[in-house]
Amino acid sequence: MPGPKKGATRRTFLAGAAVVSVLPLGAARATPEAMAAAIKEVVGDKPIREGRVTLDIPPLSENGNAVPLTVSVDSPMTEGDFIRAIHVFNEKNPQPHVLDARLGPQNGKASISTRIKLGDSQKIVAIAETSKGEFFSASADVIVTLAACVEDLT
Amino acid sequence: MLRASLLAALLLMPLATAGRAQGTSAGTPVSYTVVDDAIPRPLTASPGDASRGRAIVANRSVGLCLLCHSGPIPEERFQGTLAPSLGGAGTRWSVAQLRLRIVDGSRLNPDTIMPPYYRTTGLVRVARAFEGKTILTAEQIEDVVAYLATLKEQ
Amino acid sequence: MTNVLINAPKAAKKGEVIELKALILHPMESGFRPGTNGTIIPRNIIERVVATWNGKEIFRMDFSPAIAANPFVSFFAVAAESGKIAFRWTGDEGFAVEESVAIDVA
Amino acid sequence: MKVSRSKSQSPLTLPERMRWRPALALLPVVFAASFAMAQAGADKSASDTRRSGYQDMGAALQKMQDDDTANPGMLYVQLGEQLWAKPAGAASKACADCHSVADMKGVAARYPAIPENSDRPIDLEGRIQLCRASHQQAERLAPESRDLLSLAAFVARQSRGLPIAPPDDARLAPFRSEGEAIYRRRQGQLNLSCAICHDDNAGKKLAGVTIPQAHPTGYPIYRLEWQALGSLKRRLRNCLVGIRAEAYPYEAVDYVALEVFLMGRAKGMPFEAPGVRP
Repeated sequence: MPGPKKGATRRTFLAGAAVVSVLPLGAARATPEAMAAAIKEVVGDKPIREGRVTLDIPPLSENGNAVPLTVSVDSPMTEGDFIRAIHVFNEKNPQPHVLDARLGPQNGKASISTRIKLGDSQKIVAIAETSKGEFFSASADVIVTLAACVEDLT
Repeated sequence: MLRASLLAALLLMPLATAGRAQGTSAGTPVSYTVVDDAIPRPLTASPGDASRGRAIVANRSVGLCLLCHSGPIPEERFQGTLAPSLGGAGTRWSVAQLRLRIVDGSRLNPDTIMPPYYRTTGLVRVARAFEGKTILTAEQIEDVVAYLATLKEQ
Repeated sequence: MTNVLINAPKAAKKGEVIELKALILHPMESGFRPGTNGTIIPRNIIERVVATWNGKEIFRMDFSPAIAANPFVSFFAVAAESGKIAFRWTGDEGFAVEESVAIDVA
Repeated sequence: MKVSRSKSQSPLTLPERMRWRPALALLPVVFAASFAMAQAGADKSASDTRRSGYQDMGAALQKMQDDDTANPGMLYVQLGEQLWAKPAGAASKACADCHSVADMKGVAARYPAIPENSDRPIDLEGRIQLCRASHQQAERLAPESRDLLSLAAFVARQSRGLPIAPPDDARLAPFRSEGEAIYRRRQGQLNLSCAICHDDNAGKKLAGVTIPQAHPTGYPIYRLEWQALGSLKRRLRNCLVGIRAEAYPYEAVDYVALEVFLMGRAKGMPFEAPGVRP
């Protein structure tokens, strides 16, 4: 994460981990408010517009341990007009900022895929930052099926 | 008809007596008497609590009920379809009938998939952690019965 | 042992937009999960993957503990020149793995 | 290629790793047959109502299994390919010194089987252990260890798309019967049998989860719940734990009997390993 945001975001990740080691698990849950704060950390006071971003994630996941997701952004990806970053946020995981991908005109197409963990059904938000410093977003509600039987820990 | 039921009850009595002989420590079943297709007398001196019962039914690792049944517990999103809805259970069955169906449904139907919630005998290869323990305690059974009795709507 | 699978075309036309995919074996232990003894398993995650084309960065992604175990990532790149596409993953406990594939661009 | 780790765990020297790169690069090409092709080629009549767990998964997970560049099980197949060629044990022999990879085609689809000079069936992992003991003079690999699962996954991968074909061996019959008896026996504090869920109630929802018919078509599988590859034994143990039954130890013959029964029950269904399951 280049620029001044790097340290801040990194601290967010680490702070979450530190909290959990001293508090019961439930205390470290991200919340819609925590997600809003994490988004603000990336976006600042700039407006976030709907559109241009497509968030492809299955509406129902059979297991939250690996939920495939693809974020694509409508952009010519030229030197003068490209997508600089794609961020993904969630409401209920312990940390709201899931990933931060850095792109440029060399990518030709602003689309990334990965797999994320979701502890519960929740809202996912993808935000793209353009080379002009504008922000666009898309969101999706994901239902995560709870396992019927749990793994043997012994 | 009545005679047949009474006979069945009498035949089952020795089992109940055997249960009592095992003692009264936590998890060891107290004795009970089956009359017709029901257990008329509560397993505990104090009456069950319907709100505690609801929590037990809703809990996937305590009551386990919603793994197989659905029920009027809207906050639990994933409910089973293996067994009838719990909605209307309090209309379909009396408190005494509900009690036997939870305590040991196999006394009414040997092929039932309903686990025997208050039986420790005649089981095969029970995991060490659960050996000699009932799925629910007498108090929990009374709580669940009290809750199910309130479910009058289909 | 190679714990990485990179999928990229062997050859591409100049200017073509190609998809690059990578999988790496890693537990991505979140630091939020209790182990068998009830205490929290320490965090051990990959924090970042950086992809380069002939040494020049073309993509990077910072991970949080919410990235799934055995992380998968895919993205696109414009085929500019023949050479080497390299991926470098770095993370907790000094984790650093680099793997590359060759590509012919004509 | 460069591998640096503070806690280094790479037993291979650099030249060894380099040597196997070309073979690895070929992996996706060699094993390109998709599951869709396997389905089409399988010998299944219209009246056959058997379903693989694959068919009960959503499109996203089916895609994860079908795409070798996205299926996390392929990471283990790759490790298995490296182990396959690596000398092991006092005999310093590699699997590859005795077997060609092509010889492994169809092998996983017919195990468990009774090896030579024996009267008891062993499963694929057992066969690998037997080879290690008798031919490589190598120590046993721990159950569910990454090396054992990776070797099994590499061998199993060679049978992808082939119909499950248990050996026509009359000596297996008593083991199949024993496996079926276990399958139908009520067990555990919940007093349930495998058959109650997977025969009588397959397709219904246990909580939010569709109960599969329990055909072992894709083992070893990458199970998202495990976040790792695991064997059929581990999956059977999960079910036993679920019904609060005492799980058999990994070495128990009961598992092999169950596997003989289950593979017989899935006869003719296409083999999918490494499968992806929730």
